[in-house]
Amino acid sequence: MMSIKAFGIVSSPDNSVHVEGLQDYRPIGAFSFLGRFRVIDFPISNMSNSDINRIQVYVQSRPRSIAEHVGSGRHYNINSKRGKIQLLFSENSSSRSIYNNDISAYLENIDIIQRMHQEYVIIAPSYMVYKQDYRQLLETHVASGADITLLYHKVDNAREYFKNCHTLSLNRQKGVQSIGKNMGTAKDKNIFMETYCMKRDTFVQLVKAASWESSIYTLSDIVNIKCKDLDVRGYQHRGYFATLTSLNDYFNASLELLNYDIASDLFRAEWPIYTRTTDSCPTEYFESSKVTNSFVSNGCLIEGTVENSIIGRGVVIKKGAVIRNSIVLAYATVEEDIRIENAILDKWAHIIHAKEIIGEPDAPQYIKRQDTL
Amino acid sequence: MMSIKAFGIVSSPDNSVHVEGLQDYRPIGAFSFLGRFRVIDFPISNMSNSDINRIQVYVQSRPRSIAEHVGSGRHYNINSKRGKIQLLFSENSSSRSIYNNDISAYLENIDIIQRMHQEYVIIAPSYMVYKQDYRQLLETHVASGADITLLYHKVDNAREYFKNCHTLSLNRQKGVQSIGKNMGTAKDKNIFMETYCMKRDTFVQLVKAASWESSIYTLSDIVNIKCKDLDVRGYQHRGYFATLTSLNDYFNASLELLNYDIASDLFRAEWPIYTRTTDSCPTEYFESSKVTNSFVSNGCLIEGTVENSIIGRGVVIKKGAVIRNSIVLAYATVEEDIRIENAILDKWAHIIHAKEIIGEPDAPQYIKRQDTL
Amino acid sequence: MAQNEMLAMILAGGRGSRLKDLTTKVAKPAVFYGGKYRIIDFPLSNCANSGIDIVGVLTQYESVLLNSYVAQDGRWGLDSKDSGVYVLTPREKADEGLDVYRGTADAISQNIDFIDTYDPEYLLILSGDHIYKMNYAKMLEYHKAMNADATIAVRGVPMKEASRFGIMNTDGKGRIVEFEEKPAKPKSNLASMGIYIFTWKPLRKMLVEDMKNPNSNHDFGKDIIPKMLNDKKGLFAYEFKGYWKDVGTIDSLWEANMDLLDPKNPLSLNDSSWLIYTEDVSTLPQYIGNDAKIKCAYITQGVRVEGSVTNSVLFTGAVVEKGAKVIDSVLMPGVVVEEGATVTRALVAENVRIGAKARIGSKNSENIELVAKNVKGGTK
Amino acid sequence: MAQNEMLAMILAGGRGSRLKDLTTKVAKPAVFYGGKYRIIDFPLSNCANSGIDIVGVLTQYESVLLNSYVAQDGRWGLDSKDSGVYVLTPREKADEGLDVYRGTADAISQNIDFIDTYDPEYLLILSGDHIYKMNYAKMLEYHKAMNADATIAVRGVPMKEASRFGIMNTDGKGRIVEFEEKPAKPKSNLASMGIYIFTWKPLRKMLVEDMKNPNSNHDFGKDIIPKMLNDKKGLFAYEFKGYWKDVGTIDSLWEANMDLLDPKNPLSLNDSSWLIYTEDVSTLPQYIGNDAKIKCAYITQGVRVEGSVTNSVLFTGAVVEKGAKVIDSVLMPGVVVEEGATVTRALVAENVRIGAKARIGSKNSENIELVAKNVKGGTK
Repeated sequence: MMSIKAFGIVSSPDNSVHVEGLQDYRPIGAFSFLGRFRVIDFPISNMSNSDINRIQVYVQSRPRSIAEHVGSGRHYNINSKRGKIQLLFSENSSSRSIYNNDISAYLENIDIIQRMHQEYVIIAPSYMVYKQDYRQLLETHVASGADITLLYHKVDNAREYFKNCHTLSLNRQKGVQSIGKNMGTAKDKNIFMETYCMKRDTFVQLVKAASWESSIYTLSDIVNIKCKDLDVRGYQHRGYFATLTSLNDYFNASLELLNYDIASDLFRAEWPIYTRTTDSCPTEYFESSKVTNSFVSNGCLIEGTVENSIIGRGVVIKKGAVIRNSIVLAYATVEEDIRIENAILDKWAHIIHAKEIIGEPDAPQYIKRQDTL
Repeated sequence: MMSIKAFGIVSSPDNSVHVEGLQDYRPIGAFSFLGRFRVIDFPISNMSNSDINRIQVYVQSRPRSIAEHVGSGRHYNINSKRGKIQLLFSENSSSRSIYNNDISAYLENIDIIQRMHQEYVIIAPSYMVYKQDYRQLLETHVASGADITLLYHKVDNAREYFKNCHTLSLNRQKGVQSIGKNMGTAKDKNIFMETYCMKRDTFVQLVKAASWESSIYTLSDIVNIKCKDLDVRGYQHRGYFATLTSLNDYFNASLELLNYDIASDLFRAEWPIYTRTTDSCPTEYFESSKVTNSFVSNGCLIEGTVENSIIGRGVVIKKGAVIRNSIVLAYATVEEDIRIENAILDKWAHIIHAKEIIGEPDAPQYIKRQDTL
Repeated sequence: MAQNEMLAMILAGGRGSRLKDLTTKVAKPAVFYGGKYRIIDFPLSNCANSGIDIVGVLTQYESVLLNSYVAQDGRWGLDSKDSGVYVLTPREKADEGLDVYRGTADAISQNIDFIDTYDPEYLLILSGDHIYKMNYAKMLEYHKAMNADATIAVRGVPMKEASRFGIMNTDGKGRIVEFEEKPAKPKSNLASMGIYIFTWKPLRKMLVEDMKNPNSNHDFGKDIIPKMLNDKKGLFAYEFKGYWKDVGTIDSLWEANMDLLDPKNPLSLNDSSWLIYTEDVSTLPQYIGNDAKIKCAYITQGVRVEGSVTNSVLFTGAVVEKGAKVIDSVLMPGVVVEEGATVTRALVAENVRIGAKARIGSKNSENIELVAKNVKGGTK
Repeated sequence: MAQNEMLAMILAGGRGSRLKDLTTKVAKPAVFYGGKYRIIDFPLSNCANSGIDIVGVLTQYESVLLNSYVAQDGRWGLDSKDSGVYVLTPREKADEGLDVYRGTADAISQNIDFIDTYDPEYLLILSGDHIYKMNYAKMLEYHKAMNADATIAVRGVPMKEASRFGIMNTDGKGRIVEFEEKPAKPKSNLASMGIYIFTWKPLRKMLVEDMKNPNSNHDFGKDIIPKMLNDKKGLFAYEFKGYWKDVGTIDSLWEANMDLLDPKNPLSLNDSSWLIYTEDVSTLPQYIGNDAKIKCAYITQGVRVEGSVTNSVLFTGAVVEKGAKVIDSVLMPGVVVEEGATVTRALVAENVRIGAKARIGSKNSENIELVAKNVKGGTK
């Protein structure tokens, strides 16, 4: 991979975000996605495919799963000498306080940021899924002469969705006038994808400025304030885009990909999404299996019925069991004749006694990790 | 490497230990040792050389340096599929409370411990330096029929040294009667090396028992209590042994190795101490250099005088500068004509204006990371 | 430091010509098996799982793909500091001409300098084209316990078939007293698996002598083992009881794949304590479409099934389009079965496209059909 | 995905016979240089630092060590998912005999199938035995900007020495109009460095034709480049201005090592933005003893100096005992200079032991002494 003049930062969500259930066990970046991936595979693969070979991943609480999954980063196809994926921790990691935000994490590691050789930085969130060539973003940024370029996605369903997200107000020249919160007041919005491109020096100045102004300011707060003084522009993203900042968002974003056309647009041979392999063997389907419209990972044993669902690695679905509109995470077992609908079964869940687990399409039932029901 | 029936745990010191200065920036396991190593290289290399290929490393505060240094563990010669070095974090990592001890870290990760395939566990501290073949320890443990075997070192200077350490009271059959604290009351003591060998199941029971009895109990506390009920034995270690639980201990343990015979006994070709390479080039000595009785790492530029010292990677010592009885950590620079004695210069320290930095042999002067003096 | 106690050398130079078009471009050890593997993944994963760090792979013939494949030693975790998989091809020395390997023993002899670099105590010799799971560390323990010069892995074959194999006759305590290649009247049913552990120093001496012997075939089975027996060396048989298959023909390759559909299949690739490692791919998980029907199948990631699949094994990236039927077949990576086509009792080679409505194979065929070229669409 | 935009092929088959005993056991690219490196670390590290992921290393002759060395691709970070260093030796194909590489172009031609696997747009051809730091990504940018068919790296040599080189005559705008091998009357001082970027598709076509040409030497310099000039293809010269050395003789290898003692040495191995990677070793740091005297030296980890070292380069594990003197010399890995011995203007080969009180070399010798065998102790 040829290297470009930017390093990458994969950011953590601030403490206002909490995904019920799932996030009790791991940060959003470590959520399983579409069975064989983890959410953080998307920002890192985007960076790797964009020739970014120095990447900082900021982790807050419960870093084990991210640390293990990212490892040395070789599976992301980054030269292990010239490049590096570095995990950066913030010391306040476990505290839920409002002071524990992205700016405080960057400040704690500001020496390391300042020592980076690259002139530019691309910051992308660990809690959104999309495909983007950051070389194009950087080229556009440099050519435009802007101080900061922000990635956004135009949506027409902001009334119902993207509730936790920031929005951009743009002028005709794509200048960003302000960053606000999506209050669900209008259907058409430019959702801010929490993705930034700027010079490293500008970034360092912003971090320092934010911390001087207020210790609860986040990066988007300070950029919002600087919109008046700096040339801040928007860059429109097209294609699949999902934010995973609530259990519903996660559920919908996953099941949306059961439309194979959408999925195969997100996963293209020339833009591989890398992940860590678990060396599981192929999945075995038995005499009695009935599977339709589903993504199934390797290592499963399937005797029952699966419809419109996403099945993680090493899942066992016994005879007569029916899984519908559900997400089953790795190593869960569903015993005979059990019916599961609109549910999310976390890793190692074992469903034996509960005859039925039924959620609503807009309120999926969540089953805890290692729960035996 | 053939694998043995034990997995390894590299433990963190409890919060009663604090090494002035150095530990503000990294845990003891990440301390630089003898220029090119980090302390944690010793327990991990001991395990790797003993055919232990599944290793859990417990990290508390400031995990970045350990996470980066250990990485995927390939440099420790462990098969990257069959084996694994796993970093385990404890959520209370940043808190200095007495509740934040080894037992609470093991409890938080008890599922992972229980899922290990191996029948035995070897627990070794990340804050001591020694060489030990754990295969011999395990064989002796299994052959003796003991429930727990503890590694100890016989010393005759316990009045002055090993102040923070535990001691073992042994009977004639090497049975451990109790574990105590070294109060400096006698010169001959069996210093407990915080290294345990036992069945995984015994370990899990001890962890659970400790947490039931008292939330401030440590592993050594519970083993001390169980000495009555269980067959706990000592196994004597011979050779170089250092505890790094104070700045003085660190200073003395390092300089002791300037005796080349002691150093070459610790570093033997058939028992390699692995570390992460930094790809620095050889060290350049100039016309005016005078270097004696010192260990020098790669990547240095030496124009001045170095005596009885340990010089880390990429250190610059300018003309006329004199370094004596000191430890200079990586990337520090000592400008012309400066005199440094009995000091520890932390990483990236830059000595320009201070003409002299002089400590005492039993109270070395510590210069902070990145300090410009 | 036990790491170089035993070095493994995998003989991977076989042409595998009975596998026909499957081996015109790749050597037999690189042939696909089991939905996501290549055959050589088995000995390599066995080495990794047995704690062997250094593996030499001896190749010749059309092996550019095999060489590149095994060179990526991270696939089997053999990429840590002192580990590695090394491709060893016949080579030209400063004072000799360039040569091919003349026999199995010659392949080792030509690489004595490579082996010497690691100075092992024991040498494990394996074949690159067998499918099985075996812990070589246990075999080494046996070798040491018997104080053997050589230990040969054997397995029991049906007595009536024994005359097709190299048979080891033992003294009842494991010691081999006689070796008969394809005996007309076999005295035992213990067939050699072509897996040897030798104590290296004495073997090295024998190999050096054998190289100079103009009457030798330079082969372990024909020369080295008989000579060792003759010299009254300690040769021991180590009996292996698990699943083992040498897939020499299209039919046996197909059969070995079908074995995986048996829920009681003893190869149990699902066993997390002895995983078989292979190339990692960046694909979607398998997608099973709206109208798909799957009964008894072994399917891996990256496959897309919109049609019907029965009793079949589907490799990475295979596609079964709407209305297509795949029965009792093996689809290798990237095979596309277009709409309405039917594939029965066939083994379809990598990246082959079966045109819409084409019909391949038949339910009652005697042999399995190998489809190595694209098939045009049918009319029916 | 830019990763296979450009593939690198390193020609590493040279015997390097002028390096005498240093190359009887190892190929020239594996020769040690600079205290801890081997020569081939330079092109390989340049590739890694230039963002090239796939490197083929073409070896022949005595290359078991070289092959094993480069196969450990993690040394240069070339071990991530789609990266790799692949050893390519001459090989036997199903339908042909086994052959050596007949010339530089033939070495590439014989591996067209390997290159095709990665389908690159550009091919970078390097030599395995040059010492220099160069960003090939910048050379590729130039190649693209010029819309070239081939770009050849050149460096200015003193005009009076130009007749010893392959000289490129350009039109003043970088376009090569003429290539003269060792011209009696050179028209320019731009010497070819043997570093080429070719646009792959047209080169591939030329190579296929060249293979069939019985009158060709199958060499880039003798056949391919002249033919391209003849065909009026776009050939451009890319001028390189940094440190560059082809260490063909013992004297020049010694000299290149001595260059590192110059504080202004332009190779600057200390530059963290362009590190040269090499084998990692598990040793102590360098230990400088109580009575040691060191003036102007380049010393690496694992060295122990108890005596005196002046103007010298010491490799991993070298030992200079008490009272021993090492002056203007290069001690390769594992060399031991025993008590009281003196080594002057010498290059001591790997693991050689210089006995106590022995005297090697002299201050005023015309040539550097190569010491390739143990030297017995002296009496004086």
